[in-house]
Formats: sequence, C-alpha cells, structure tokens
Amino acid sequence: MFGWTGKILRVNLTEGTIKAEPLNMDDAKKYLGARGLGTKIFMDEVDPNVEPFSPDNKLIFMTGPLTGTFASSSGRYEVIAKAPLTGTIGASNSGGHFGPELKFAGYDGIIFEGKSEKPVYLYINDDKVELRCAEHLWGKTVYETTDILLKENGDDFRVSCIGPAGEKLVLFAGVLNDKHRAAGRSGLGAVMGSKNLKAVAVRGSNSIKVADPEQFKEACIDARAKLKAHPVTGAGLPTYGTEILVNILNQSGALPTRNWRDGGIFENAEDTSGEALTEKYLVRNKGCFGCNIGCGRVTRIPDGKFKSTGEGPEYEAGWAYGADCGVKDLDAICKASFICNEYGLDPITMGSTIACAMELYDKKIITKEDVGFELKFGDGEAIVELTRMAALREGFGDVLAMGSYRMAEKYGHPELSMSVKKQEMPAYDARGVQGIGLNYATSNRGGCHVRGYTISPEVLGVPQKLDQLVTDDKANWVKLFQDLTAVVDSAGLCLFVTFGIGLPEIAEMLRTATGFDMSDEEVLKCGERIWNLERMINIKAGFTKKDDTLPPRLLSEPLEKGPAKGKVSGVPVMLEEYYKVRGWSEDGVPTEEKLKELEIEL
Amino acid sequence: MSDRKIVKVCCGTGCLANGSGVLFEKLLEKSKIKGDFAVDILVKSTGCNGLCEKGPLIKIEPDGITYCKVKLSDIDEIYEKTILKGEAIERLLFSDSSGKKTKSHKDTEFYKRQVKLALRNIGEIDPTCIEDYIERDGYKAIYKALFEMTPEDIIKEVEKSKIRGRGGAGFLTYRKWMGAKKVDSFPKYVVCNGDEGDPGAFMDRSVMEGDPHSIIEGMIICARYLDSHKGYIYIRDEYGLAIKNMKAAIEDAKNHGYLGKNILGSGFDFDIEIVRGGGAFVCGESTALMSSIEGKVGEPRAKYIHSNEKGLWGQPTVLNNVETWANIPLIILKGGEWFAGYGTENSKGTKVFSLVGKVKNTGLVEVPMGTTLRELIFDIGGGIIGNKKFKAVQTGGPSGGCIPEGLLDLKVDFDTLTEAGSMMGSGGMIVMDERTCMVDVARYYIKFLSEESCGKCAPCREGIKRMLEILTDICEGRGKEGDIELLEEICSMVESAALCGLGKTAPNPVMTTLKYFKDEYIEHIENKRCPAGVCKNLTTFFIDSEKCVGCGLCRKNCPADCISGEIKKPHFIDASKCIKCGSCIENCRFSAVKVK
Amino acid sequence: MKVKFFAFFRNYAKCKETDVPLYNDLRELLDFLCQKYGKEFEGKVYTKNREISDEVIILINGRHIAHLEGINTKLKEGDEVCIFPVAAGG
Amino acid sequence: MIIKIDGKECTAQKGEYLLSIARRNGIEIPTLCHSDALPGIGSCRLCIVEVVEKGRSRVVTSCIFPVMGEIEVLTNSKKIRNMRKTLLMLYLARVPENEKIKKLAEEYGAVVPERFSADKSEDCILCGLCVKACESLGSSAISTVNRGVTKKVSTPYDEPSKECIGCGSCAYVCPTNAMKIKEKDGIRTIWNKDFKLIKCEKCGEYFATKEQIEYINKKKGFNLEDEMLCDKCKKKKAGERLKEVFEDYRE
Amino acid sequence: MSRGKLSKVLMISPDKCISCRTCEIICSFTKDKEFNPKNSAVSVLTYEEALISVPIMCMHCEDAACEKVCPVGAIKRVDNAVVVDHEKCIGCKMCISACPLGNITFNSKQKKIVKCDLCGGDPQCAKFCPSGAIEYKEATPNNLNRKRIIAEKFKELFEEVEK
Amino acid sequence: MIEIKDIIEKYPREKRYTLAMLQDVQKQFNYIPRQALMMISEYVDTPLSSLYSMATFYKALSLKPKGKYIIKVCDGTACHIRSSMVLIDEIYNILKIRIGETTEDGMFSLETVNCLGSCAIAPVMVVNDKYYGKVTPAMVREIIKEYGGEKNE
Repeated sequence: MFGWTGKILRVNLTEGTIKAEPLNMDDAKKYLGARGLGTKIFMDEVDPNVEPFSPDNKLIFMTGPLTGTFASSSGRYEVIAKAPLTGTIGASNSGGHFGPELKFAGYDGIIFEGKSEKPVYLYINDDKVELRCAEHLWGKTVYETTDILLKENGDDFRVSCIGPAGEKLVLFAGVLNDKHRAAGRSGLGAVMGSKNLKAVAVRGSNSIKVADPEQFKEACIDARAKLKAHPVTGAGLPTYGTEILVNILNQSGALPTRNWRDGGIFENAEDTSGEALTEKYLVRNKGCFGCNIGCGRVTRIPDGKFKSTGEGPEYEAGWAYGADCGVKDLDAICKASFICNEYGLDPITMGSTIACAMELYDKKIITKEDVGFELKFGDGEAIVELTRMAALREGFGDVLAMGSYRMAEKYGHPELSMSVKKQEMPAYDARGVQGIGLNYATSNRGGCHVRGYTISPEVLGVPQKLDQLVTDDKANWVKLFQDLTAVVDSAGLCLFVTFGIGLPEIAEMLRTATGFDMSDEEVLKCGERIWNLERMINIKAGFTKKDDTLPPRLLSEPLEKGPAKGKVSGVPVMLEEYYKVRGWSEDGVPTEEKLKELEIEL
Repeated sequence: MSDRKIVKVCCGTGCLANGSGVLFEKLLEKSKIKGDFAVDILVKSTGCNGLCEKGPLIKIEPDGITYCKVKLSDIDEIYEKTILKGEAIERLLFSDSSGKKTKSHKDTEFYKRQVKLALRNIGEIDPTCIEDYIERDGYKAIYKALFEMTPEDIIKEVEKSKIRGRGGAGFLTYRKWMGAKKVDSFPKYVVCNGDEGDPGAFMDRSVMEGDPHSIIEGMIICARYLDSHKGYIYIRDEYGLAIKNMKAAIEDAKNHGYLGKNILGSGFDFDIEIVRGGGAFVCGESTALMSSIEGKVGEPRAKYIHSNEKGLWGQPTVLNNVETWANIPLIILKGGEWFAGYGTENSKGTKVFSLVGKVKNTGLVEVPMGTTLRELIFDIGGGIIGNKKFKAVQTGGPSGGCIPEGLLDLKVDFDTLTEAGSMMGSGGMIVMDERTCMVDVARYYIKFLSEESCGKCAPCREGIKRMLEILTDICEGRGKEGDIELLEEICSMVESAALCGLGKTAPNPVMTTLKYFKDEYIEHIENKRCPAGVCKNLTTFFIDSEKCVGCGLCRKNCPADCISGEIKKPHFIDASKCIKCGSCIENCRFSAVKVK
Repeated sequence: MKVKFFAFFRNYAKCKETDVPLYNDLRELLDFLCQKYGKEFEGKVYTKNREISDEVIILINGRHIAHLEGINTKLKEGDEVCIFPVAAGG
Repeated sequence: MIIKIDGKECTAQKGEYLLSIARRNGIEIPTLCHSDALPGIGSCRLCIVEVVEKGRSRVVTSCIFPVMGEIEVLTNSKKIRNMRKTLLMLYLARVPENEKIKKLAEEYGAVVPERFSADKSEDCILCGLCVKACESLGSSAISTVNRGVTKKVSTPYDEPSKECIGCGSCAYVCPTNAMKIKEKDGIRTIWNKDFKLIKCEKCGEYFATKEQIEYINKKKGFNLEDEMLCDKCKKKKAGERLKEVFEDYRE
Repeated sequence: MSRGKLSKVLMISPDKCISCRTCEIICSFTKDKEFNPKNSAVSVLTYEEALISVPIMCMHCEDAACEKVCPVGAIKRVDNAVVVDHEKCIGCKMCISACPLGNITFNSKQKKIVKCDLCGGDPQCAKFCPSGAIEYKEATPNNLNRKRIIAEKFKELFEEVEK
Repeated sequence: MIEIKDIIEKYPREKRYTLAMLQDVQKQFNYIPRQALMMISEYVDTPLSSLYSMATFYKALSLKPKGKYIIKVCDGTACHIRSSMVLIDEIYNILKIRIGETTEDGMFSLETVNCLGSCAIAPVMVVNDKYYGKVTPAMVREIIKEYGGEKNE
C-alpha cells in the first residue's frame, strides 16, 4: 500500500463500537482521498436528504494520499458531512499536523456514525483506538480541550476538536485542530457537536510509504523548488501572510465593504492590511506540516484590553471583521479572529453575519433592544463581544448563531444576507471580479472562494492575467479551477501550492506516491468526477438551478466607484455557459452521458 | 654371560582387558626368584602387538615364541618349559584360520604381510622405558636434525617422503609445515592430535601407549624446523594408559635432555604439554581441537585461513596426527626417498589400520599403501567370522563410508577410497557380513554424529537430526515413499554447506550405503523387512526345519525362552515371544536359523 | 500624481506613497523610480530585458496594466499608480 | 583488486569478507547469523555462495570468506539456491511458525515434509548471535549449552544470571525474534530474570534497567545518577534549555 | 579526511523555525525511504507560550558519550559527524541512556537506533528547511563563535540545574 | 578430602587450563559441583556461562553427581555390530538404570561411549578404569556383582 495506509476507522457512536476497515482501492483511485473519497463514502452511505443533526448524518474525517509525506504543504485533511448551514454536502479542509498524525497512526480516515449518549472523544494511539469519556471537556474551549488532552495523553498527540460553538450547534461552528487550524466552513463542528463527539486525539508511529521513493522525492523537490522560487509562495505569503491581499483587493476596488453595501473600497483598508499586521503583530511565521510556504502567522496583540496571542487572522477573517464590518481596529479584528479559533467558529460567516446585523441595525430593522447594545458599522468592541455571544448562544448571539441568511430572513430581509446557499461569500466582490461570482454561485458548498479561486488569474495574474471585469471565457476557467481544486483537496495538499505549481507537478507527485499510472488528464478527471458527485448529492438534496445564484445586491446594485464602477455581476450570463462547459443540462443537472463518462455510479 | 630371556607381556588395553596385567605381575614375580639358573630373565610390559583378538599375548625372546590367549594357570608351565628350557607349548601357539600352528607370531599370515614403520617399536619395547626406545635407534633423528641438518634440509626430506597426514584428509605434510614456516609471526606451535575419536579405530592409542617417544621425537623435529618452542599433545581423556605413558615419556625425555631447555646442548628449546580432551569427537577436527586447547568449547571455525597460518591463539600452528608424528623420525633417519619407496604414486609409506568387526583376526595392521582390501580382510584378517558372507567394509569412521564386495580389489590409498565415496580417515576398518544391516549402520553413524556434532552450524545439526529421524523411522518400519530422495537431498546440501570437516563428511555413511545398498533401504521401506535381521520391528526369525539338526544350541542361548523343540528334532521359534536378539542365528552352526 | 507602494516595495521606497511629477507613460515613471530607489527596486520591477517583471503587479487607478497598455500606458495628472509584489492568499 | 560477483565487477581489499563486498555493491546475500559488530560465526550457512577460482568451483560461506585473490562469485546460482532451499526446509522444520523463516522459505520454495516432528513454539535457530552480542558487552550472561542436536542457548543452570543486565541486545540481534522479553508493570523479564525498570522522573515512562545504568557507570566511568530521564524527556529538557538560550539570544 | 567536510557546521536558529517539521519528514525519509517523523533524528519542539520552536538534533559532541559507551564500536566519529553503524549495532541501548541530550532514540518497530549522521555531509534537514532555521554553514569564525556562545550558555544552564 | 581450591590452584590462572581443572574436579567428585564452576570462573576470570557451556559440551564432564562406579558400555561401530546394545538392556534388567542415569543408592551410573579403541575385543564395557572385553549379558551380571551390585535380586 503506497500513499494510502489502506485502513479506515468506522466508529459507531451510538453503539460505541470501533472497527478498522480496508480502504476500497477502486474508490481511492477514482476519488483520490480526503474530499473526494470522503464524499464518495458519504454518497454511498448517507441519504442526501438527511437532517444534518440527525444521528443518521455521518461525519467523515479523511486524509489524502499525499497527506503526511514530503510533498510540500501536505498537512491536510477534510471533514465531510451534510452541512447544517447550507444543507449541501459539506466538506471542509484543514492543515496543521492532525491529518498527517492520523495517517501515521495507520488510518486514512474515520467515519463517525450515530450519536453518543454522553460526550466522548476518540483516542487513537496506533492500534489502540477507544472512545473515551469527554464530560470533563464539555464546555471547554478549543485551547483548553487541546491542552487537557495533551496533558492526559502525552504531548505528542494531535487533537482535532470542537469548541463551545460546536457543542451548542452554532450553524457555522468549525472543527479545529492543533488549536489554530480549522475545517471552518459550513458548520461541520455543529455536526460533531450533535453527535456528542468532542474531540479526536491521535498519535501515530507508523510510516507512510510511497511507491517510488526516489521519484517521489524528486517530484517533491521539484515542486518545492518551484514554490520557493515563486514570488507568491516564496516571498509574499511567507512575509505577509494572506492578509497581504487587503490592499490589492482594495486598490482593485473589489474589497466588499460594510456588508457589501459600500462597494469595493474600504477607506481604512491600510489599517487592516497584511503590512500593518506584519509590522505590529507578527511574532513569527508558522507552517503546517511539511509546508514550504509557511503563511501562518503567530500574532500578538501587544497591549490594550485585547492583549493576547494567537494565530492569524487570515485575509478572509480579517476582511469579514474588518472591511465587511467597517472596522479598522486591528486589535479587535485579531481578537475576534482569535475567539473564533478558541470557541470553534467560522470567522467568514461570523464576521459576515455581524456585518449583516449591522446593516439590519443601520436600516433599523433591528434595534438596540434586539442586540442588547448599539450595533454600528465600525464598532470593534461589538465584533469581539458578538463573536463570543454567538459561540455561546448568549442573548443576540443566539440569533447570530443561525448565520446571516436565517437571521435576515427572520427579520424579513433575506436579501441582506450576502450568502449563496445560505453560506456567506468571502472577501472578493463579485461585481469587481466577475469570475469569482460564477464560482460562488456554483460552488457545491455555497458561498465559497476556495472551490475555484479565480482571483488568482483575475486579480493577481497567476498563472496569467485575466480581465476581472469581463465575463467571457470565465465559465471555462471556473470549471478548470473547480476541478483542479478538487484534485488538490483530495490529494491532501494545501490549495496554496497551486500558486506555484500546477497539474503536472501535482499529478507527478500523486503517481509516484501511489504507484497508479494516471495521466495528468486522468488526474484532472478525478477532480471533475468529484465535482459532479458533489453536485449530484446536492441535486438529490433538492438543490436546483435557482440556487446557483448570488444575492440580489450583486446582480442589481452596481458598484459606485473604483475601476469596476457601474458593474453588476454577470452570473446569469455565465451560468448558461458554465452548464454547457460542464456538460450538464440547461437546468444544471449532470447528464447521464456525463455521469457515465466520469464513471459515477449512484 | 648367562643366557638372557626377554619375556614381553602385551599390556595394551586389549590384552589388559583380557587379564594380561596379572600375567605380567606373576611373571615379574617369577623372574625375581633367585635360583641357580643359567638364564637371566627380563620381563617387560609392552604396547599392543595388534593381535588383540588373541590376547593376552606373551612373547619370549630370543626364541621367538609367541603365545596367545594365555591364562594365569599357564604361567607356571611357560616359566618351566619355555623360559627355562626353551620349549614351545603347542597348545598356546598361534593358530591361523586353517588351524596351522605357528611358533612365532611373525610367521603368521597376519604379520607376514605387514610392514611396520609407525608401529616399528610397538610390542617390542617397554614404552615406559626410554632406553628401550633409544636402543632401537630412538632419538637418533633429532641428533641429525639438530646438529647435521638445516631447517631447509629437514623440510626437503619431508618433502621427498611425500608423506600425507595420517589424520584423515591426507594433506601433504611438508606443505602444512612450510605454510606455517612462511608466516612471520611467533610463537609457533606444534600440536599432536591424539583425540582419536572414530569408533572402530585405535591406531593412535596404541602408538601413544606403546611408543610415545616416537611421537615426541617427530614433534621435536618439526619444532626445530619451525623454530617453535612449545608443543601440545591432545589426548582423549578416555585413553588413560596413553596419557600415563605419554606423560612418563615426556618426563623421561626431559630428564635425558631431549626436551626442555637447550636440547642436547644445541641451544634449542622445546617443551611439550599434554592436554586431555574432554570427550568430544568433534575435537578431532583441528580447529575445534585448538579451541579446546585454548580452554574453550570445542567448536570448529571456518578454515578459510588455514590453521597452520592462524591456529592456536591465532599463531602459526602445525597440527599432525599421532601416526604422522611417529613416522617423522624414520623419514629423517632413513631419508625421505626411502620412505617414499613404500606405497603408491600419490600415497607414500604405510598405513596402520584397525581391522575389526566381523573378521577373524581383529587387530592393528600396518601395510604399505596400495594393499588391496581383499588382502587386508581375507589374507591378513583371515576372512569373515563363521565364514559368513562378506557384505561391506566401513572405512574412515563416521566421516567415511561403506565399501561393497565389488570393490574388494581396491588398492587402499587416500585417493581411491575417496573416489569410492569413503575415505581413509584415521584408519578404522570395520568388516561387515550378511548379518549387518546397512540401514542400521547408516543410522548408527548418524546417531553417533547426532551426539557428537558440536551443533554450531545448521546444516550439520539440523541435517543430522532429520536424517536420524528418517533412518530411525526406516529401521523401525515407518519408512515412507520419498524418504530416500529426502535423504539424498539433505546429504547433498550438508556435504557442501556444513562448516567443518565433520559436518561436510557426515552424510558419507548415508550416501555410500545408499549408493551401494539401496536395495536394502527399499526392502525396509516398501516391504518392511530387514534382510539382515537386525532391525527388530522388521525381522522375523524362523528355523528351516530341513537344515535344523535339533542340536538345541539355539534354545540354550535364547534369552527369551522362545525356542522349543526336542533334541535332534527340528526346533521352532515362537515369534510372539522372540525379542529378535539374534543369538539363535549367531549360534547355529548349520545355518538353519533364517530371516523371513 | 501619486505612487503607492505595498508590501516589501515599501522597504525599497522607505515610504508607503509618494507624490511624483507627471511622466508621459509608465515606463518613464518606472525608470525614474528605479533611479530613485536603486537596484533592488529595479530588480523587482523589471526583467533583464527591461520588461515588466512577472513578480510585480502594477495598477493604474485600480486597473491592472495588463488591461491597459502595459508599460506604455500613458499617464495623466491625478493618476494613482500602485505597485505590489505578486501576492496571493485567501 | 577486482572481483566479479554475479557478473558485476567489484573492488575489494585483500582479506575483506565476501559478504561485505557484495553488500557494498548492492548484492544481497541472505544471512541470519551475521552482524558487522560481532566476529563472524558462520553458523547459519545461508550466505553460502559459489566461488570460482582457477576454473574450480567451490561453495564458501561468504560472511567469513576472506577474499585473497581475483575470484568470480555466484551468489544465486541454481546450485546455491537449491542448497538454501534444503537448508531452509530444515530451518522451517525446526521453527515451523517463525515468520522470518517462513518468509525466507517461501522465497526459496522450501516446504517441510510432513514426516518431520517439530515444536511449534520454537523460534531459535541456534545461530549464536545472541551469545556473541552478550559476550561483546562483557556480560556473557548466556552461552550455548550442550552440543549437537540437544544444543540450546541459556543461562548457567537455566537460572536468572547475575551477569545479565537486561539490555535486550540478545533479542535485538536475534534474526528470528526468538527471545521473549516481557515488559509489564515496570518489570522487564528476560532469561527468567526480572529487572526493575527505571521510571523517567518526568514522564513516568520506563526506559532502562537499573543494571544498564550501573553498567554504564561502572564499565564506562559515567555518572548517570542525578536525574533519570527517558530520551524523550532528556530531549525536551535540552530543548527547553535551547529555548531559553535563544530567548536570551533574541533579546 | 577532506577539509571541505570538516569546515562545515550545522547551525540552528529557532527564531526562524516555522515548526513545519519538514526536517523530520525528510530525515525519516532519508534514513528509511518512508515518512515517519517518529523515526526522525531531528525533532521540532514547540514552545507555545514562548512562541518559539526549536529544531533539535545530535550535537556531534567532541567527546561523545554515546561513542564512549558503545560496547562494539558501532558509534564512531566520521569526519565531523558522530555516526552509528547500524550493521554493527547490537541494540544494547547504552548510547540512549548515555546521551545527555536525548538525541539518540530507538525505533522499536524497525529495531533501530535513530541518530543524526549529518547525512554523510549533506544534511537533508538543512537542505530542505524552508525558513533557514537549520543551516549547514561554513565554519567561519563568526558562525563558530555564535555556536560557541550558544553552547556555552547551554552548558551554563545545564550546570545550574545539575548542581 | 581434597578441596576444590586445591585442585584449581594447582594450575596457573589461565583460561587454557579450565578444561584440565574441570576434569580434575570431575575426577575428584564424580561431577562438577556448582561451587567449583564458580570458583574456577573467578580464578581464571572467565564468565560462568562459558564454563557452563564447556561443562555441558564435553562428555567427560557432568554437572550431576555420578555413581561411585561408572559403567561405560562402548557403542563404537565394532561393538555396535557385535550387539553392544544388548548389554545396555541387560544392565537395565539388573540395575534399573538407563543411559545417563544413576542408581538411587548412588553406586552405579550408566553411560555409553563412542569407541574406547578396544574394538578388537568388542563388545567392551568399562567400570571406572577397568576394561572388560567380549562381554556377554551373562558376564555383565558377574561384573556388576564384583562391584557389589545386583542387590535387587
């Protein structure tokens, strides 16, 4: 067995049983691992219409064949379940060291079924796998939980867990590992909470073997060299982290501001930029397992009432709490982001939901009575406090815990939720960057940038510069990026490697690691297969063409300033083309022929 | 000067077992009787004369009279008649197979065909008396070696003699010596291998017991050549008399200046120490023997670096067998060419054999190399006991093999025996007749080896274990189809893969019996029958009523009381009671007892 | 007109932004800046063939120069030129 | 000097052992009783190869065969393979359940005839490596006992040995994993002797026997008594120090 | 003995370490052709409160305790590295107990001592460290001095506690 | 009574004399007492295990006390083919001991040896140092009687 360990743990929380099952190698070859394989297992075992918090929903942790190897940035694993926030297939990806450790313990993944009567955590020490009582961990933050488990079991364990938000079924609670790394989106932490599963603590001492060690090493060295040499992965990210994007997007007029109301330019962007963060907060860089890039930030809020240390914020979190809430106080932004890690929340949804609440407040749809205090755009203290409240479902936090769509809907204004399929979009205005809008609209887990990050060509010119303001040919690019991303996620790599390397390098690492003879095209085909499988799950869950859209604001309110002045999103135009490019019906349903071509059996 | 009579009482182990010790005491007592006799009597105890079968032996010189099977009650008569009057007592004379009496043993067929070089003094001298040895040219060779010859001269003579080691492998002695000489590392050692362990061989014992000085002298010569100052004689602990006599000889030699510091004033020092073996056949293997001398377990080591280059304590060491050493003084004294005058093209000199088993004249014989087996067994040995049918002769001990009748005219030397699948070994020669089961013989040797293998290397240890398992099964009636092939497979692997000589040759007894007597194996396996009537489970004795004369001898000798019958009428064996000891068949003079 | 620097361009320029006289086109402006900020700056902005380097993003009034006339883009009073290293995140 | 192994030209020093020349040149020869640390034993005989010298072929034991001249070597000829097969058949008959031997036997197609009796719990092939390892430590707690087919490895009188320090080297060098070392509740049992294990003062992990530490102190002149830490905790301690050093250094 | 080899030293700069453990992965791979940080001779120790990670590996001490304690001479200095000859190792684990820094461990699965050997002069950890926290540098007076200062401080700290 | 110490100290403190020491001890005590093994180990500075190894390797040495009279029946080839094993059976009948055993009263031990070099007078039996040739089962009874055996009957 090369690349994969060949074993998957099946944990039935209702019964309290654990068994190791062999990995289905046919599936592994077709769906690679992590996101793809986890989704395939979900498809095979779970009804797409399952209620997310039902014991029948399954929570799947899955690594990829490259996870834990010398392939740069191979610290990834994916968490898969029916997502509470969106009702779509939920698949969220995280780095750090947990995923590799799971493989070193000898498992490609874990399938959690049912629901435990009492809080438990899963203990894995190579062959010793047990469900253990977690009552003493219940209510504890991610940091506390992690510290306790390390103390109990040894500091060479790696912990993936939920915080109070997950326990309280906050719809956008994340699963966090190594304290600061999150499978954040779509509320998978709440699924974990619904199962009374607090954490997974793992320690492994087995080896991961690859099929052709020498060739694999060569392939990795080649990829590493390219990553090192590339200005993005070799210089920009290591030096400034992801927050470096703030100024670029702002200057490009595509930094959504104040719940996307005030166009794409935030006047205080500089204060919240990567430059500012680096100058004032950065203590050191941090890399995930085997990462050649090291974009992670260990940050310290040096003084003031938010004085503390943590990691991040990443660009999306910084934007959600910053520009989107109109906040320029970087202390508050950092703090709110830290709290997301501590309590186990997705900061994009959290920040965006607060931004939405601020607009509701601004429009006087909600009042001080609803919130408990004034909620104006730009209020740094409010974002910190509301984050904590949402995590604990305290007061107005209980409303926020539903996410922006359900909240806005509650107050009769769902159009004010900047979300797709009820999941909040990230930090790139779809009016100023056309391609990303199509990606948001078609993303299988709702509003999301990392399903097809066309920002790279549209804004940054990597690998080539596309005009962000036009819609021509974007469907093709979106498809390509979506498929390639599915490959990267499923292989166990970090998406960021795609700034420096492409399909040929990734495919070569996959080939030499697994020993499977796959052409580059066949590898990419795996990505397309995964995408279509996810699409089919959503279709079965009742999603239709009408869900492939953006909030009305982006389709009808043109930007008022900046280079994209006057633009609205061209999604309706691009969508038709996209379905064609994908080989789907006009209604956005994969055709029989397409499914056959992709060898998808349902 | 009065007439001097020398009475030589054989006190070799064989004769001692037959009571020669008492005879000696008695004769000694008699000789001390002061009387008005014209004879001066000197009673000596000597080493083995070889003809152990006929012991105890007494020789009276100069009359040249030899008496066999002497009893204590015969002594007075011998004293009166032979010693004092010189008359031979007919009854005690040697009678050969035809019944012809011979006055002196030297006139017997047994002795006439022998050429005694290594055994030259044995039976003639008192081994505990150095003067006896000196009288017969003893220690003359070391005078030559020390004062007249250079080391080069010494090796030249040894080279000319072409003598090959008598221990078994037949390595050219001079090459061994030269190899040790070449290595510039001191000290060097000279070792005598007296760990004679082959069952059925006792040549070395008899030399050590009967002529210890010849060994010492041989070793001194080699030491002189090598410039070695220390020698070891490794003797089996079981050889009590040999140890005693060797010890005494070393002491005597020291007292006479032949050993120790500044030998005979030559300035050359050489000392010999006796090491008693601990009872392990494998210690006859040179490297194991050296380990044993070093005070370790006697496990062999690989010989890729020869022990003459790296032997005892890693130093150059010449190790030769007792018989080889005993020949060396002769070679120096009489010249290598003289020695090479005996023997065949590639095997020079003589060889001592212990001729035993189902042969009439058992004992030690020394013949020139090239003498045929037939001469040895039938002329010298007098043929098979009870005139039964010859079946095989086993040579070379557990490392050797069994040679069938068809090869009786084989001229015995190192190479021909090896060609026949056997080997010279140290000279054991065991004659087997039709009552010997060849499968049992193979099993016997493998059993022997299973006890004696050191157990260090796997082919030998495991191979022997499994061969024994198979052979035992065959002998006990559990032989299976495929056993022969399995034996052959194991044999061929062990032969090449074992670590030492013992292991490599361990399959020989199986291989040669398989080669020449496969029928017997098949008979055991397929028909569950032991044709020789040895393997008890596979044997049924019956009495041929046509041949039985009803003498009752079998009945009297049957330990199980399972034979019945009236005198002069055919007897019967009750098979249900028979313990298959075979005493009936051994005792029947009419070949009436048969194996079904 | 105004030139803004971002990320490590600030290290070369030792400032976040600067007012500069009007230049005809971008090339002239960059040549001026190279002269002003030295080799390191030049190395990041230009390739050996004095083409715009892959490692730099230049926006004029928020538009990437790739969609303008590249290095030959004409400049006018009041234009804002932003110079970024190629960077990404997300 | 150049010798040819399986057709490949290999440089060799005079007197070098054939096995190590082959290994250096990437030619694998199976062996069970070889350790570079210990004097060649040559007992397992699995490393036999054919050496052709002056047109004559012979079988030698490569682990202890010193190369003295320009020879040609065949490490895997049919003849050698056959011999190994028979040898492995014998090994397997001795230790029928041993994984290592089973694997090798399979490789060479060796099958044990039904007729052989066997002790299924036996794993020792009597190669003697353990004895040599123990000897090299200067403990010599174990030795071979008896000879021939009754040979075994044991402590004197099969009793717990005074000399044994419980280091487990014997088990380490054992090619067939025959040594049974038990570790339970801070007690290591080996060769019927119970050793109290030393607990790491930090993490509580048991990591060495008292006798091992005494051995180091006594035989090698160390003084390891201050703080008993396992390797991991020692490393942590060292890391802690380094951290402090660098914190200072940073400031 | 080549001078070139002698003139390089392994230097660590924890301030640069991003705790990605690339060194651990490549180390285990270099030794076993498999990925397993537990079998790595270098370990990254992370101190969260101090916001620092320390890559730690064998110091290749001048008068190495492991070398001294090995009963079979399986640990020897080769050029500037103290190296374990695995073929010679008999697994007595004395070196593990003797090393004061815990830089020798035992891989119980492979039954193998794990210890840094500087990869025969091309330490892979340094080669692939993405942040320059581990470097294999020319032994310039500057570098040596830095190393010496650190070593001395290190020793000081140790002695403080030992006494 | 000769003490172990006296036996050992006759020899220089060299490893090569260990076999000789062991043999002398064996001769004196009819076996090698544990204490002797330990004393020799100390005297020549050799591990106990290697002495134990020797003591079990060499047939002449025994770790168990042997009888006052040691009966050795030769099972060399010549003796074997002349039915030496019948003698063993007979000894069992008389003394009820098998090869390697000692009678309960400690008087007799029975061993076989692989050739005593007296093949010409096979089969051979030795009691302590006295040889008996061409032994028959009937003679066995007589011989044992000589040494005060056969009490059982």
